[in-house]
Amino acid sequence: MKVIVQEGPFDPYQVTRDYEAQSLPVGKHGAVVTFVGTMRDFNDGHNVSAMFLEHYPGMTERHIEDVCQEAADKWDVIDALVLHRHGDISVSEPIVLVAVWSAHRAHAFDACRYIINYLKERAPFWKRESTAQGQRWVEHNTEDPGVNSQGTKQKSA
Amino acid sequence: MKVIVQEGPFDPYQVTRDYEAQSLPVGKHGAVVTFVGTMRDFNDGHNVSAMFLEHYPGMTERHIEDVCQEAADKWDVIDALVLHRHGDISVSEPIVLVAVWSAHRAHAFDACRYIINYLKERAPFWKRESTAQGQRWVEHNTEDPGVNSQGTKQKSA
Amino acid sequence: MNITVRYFANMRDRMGRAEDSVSLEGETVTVEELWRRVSPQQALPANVLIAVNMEYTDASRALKNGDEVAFFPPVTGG
Amino acid sequence: MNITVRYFANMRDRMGRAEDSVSLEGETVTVEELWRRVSPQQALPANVLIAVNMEYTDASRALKNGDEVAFFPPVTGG
Repeated sequence: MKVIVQEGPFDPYQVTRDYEAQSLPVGKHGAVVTFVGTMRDFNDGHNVSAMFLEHYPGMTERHIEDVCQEAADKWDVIDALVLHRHGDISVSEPIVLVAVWSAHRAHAFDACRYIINYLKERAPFWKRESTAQGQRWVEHNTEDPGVNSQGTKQKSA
Repeated sequence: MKVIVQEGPFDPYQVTRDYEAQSLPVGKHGAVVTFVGTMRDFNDGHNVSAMFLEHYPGMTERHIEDVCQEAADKWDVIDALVLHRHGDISVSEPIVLVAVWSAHRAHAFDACRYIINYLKERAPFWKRESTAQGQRWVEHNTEDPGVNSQGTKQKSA
Repeated sequence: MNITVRYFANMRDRMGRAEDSVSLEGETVTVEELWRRVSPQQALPANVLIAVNMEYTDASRALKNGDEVAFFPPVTGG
Repeated sequence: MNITVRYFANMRDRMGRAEDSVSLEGETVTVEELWRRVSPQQALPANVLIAVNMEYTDASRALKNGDEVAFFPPVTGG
């Protein structure tokens, strides 16, 4: 498992492909699930033109690693890769990648979703958005209703 | 939304990146979830050296498109891409890619998982594996317990 | 009426052919009756799937001229 | 004992600084007491998160020499 916190843009698909080629045994995984979080040009009803992402070096990596280990304890995970940016981020750029390799797809889906949800809950990052009204710290993330409601599939309003 | 059924290998990550660059509006999606199913070198306790994937041209595409449309009706899906191979497949090669773009990660996860699960249930493909004991048709796919049990996260044995 | 019949995967192996073109007499002919015509010796396997014009259906489905009927085992893609 | 105190995001804006180095007297000093030392005028905000040596904890946590204490708002990464 590998956790990277870096400044500057990255290509999540190239990173995933390269990591798989370098680190995964051949023919053992049957499923790969990736989540890529990208910067939208809107949030909470405001247009957002740019974002700065602050973090707590050291603590951030430690808590992402803990979350990955928890996922590997809960599900059959062959390998996992998390890459998260900090610093200045432009609209449409990827912010975070979570990739999980497993023999079975249900495990890959569950583990990937667990990692991104608990990363968002516990990893010390803070978003500061630039809008027409100036800069503002984002005060809370949206929750994944699928986690608290045990995977209900109702469309949220 | 786009559904491709093709013979011959593909790079799921390059396909996802290229499709996003060509087809997705900039800054509207905050989440991309991809599922890649790859060929393992084992199944049902046997070593598998190669696989042939038969399909029913026309019916296959139609049913994958129906599944994608159902997912878009249930969740907030900005776009979806499915690429599925047929013909001869070698160990570790990707068989299927499902990519879903959404404003919200819960929707992207749910829609992606729905598409791969119902594709596996309804799209007319048939796997014939080559093992040391000869060729055999695969008789059933493994189920995703998360679907029937509403997202339980118990580790299966 | 003229019906095209297609067999996939182990159903093709079992039939020894990929396709039949069948001419049937009668006002209403069901998939089950079609099966008896193409496979007089052997009943329709219990887990076989049936599609008419590429939509899933069952053996009681009534056919019309020009229909394409397919018989195949449970699907295993993905 | 000597404690390093760090502030992140809007907590740094509020404090007007990113870090403090604090010398404290006494056998047992809690995070809450440390907060009164670095911010005599203002109570600890209700939703503030606290980490000691990069692990989450609460205001009743007793500190020891060399600890690094951090105060920050709810996290918003991912």
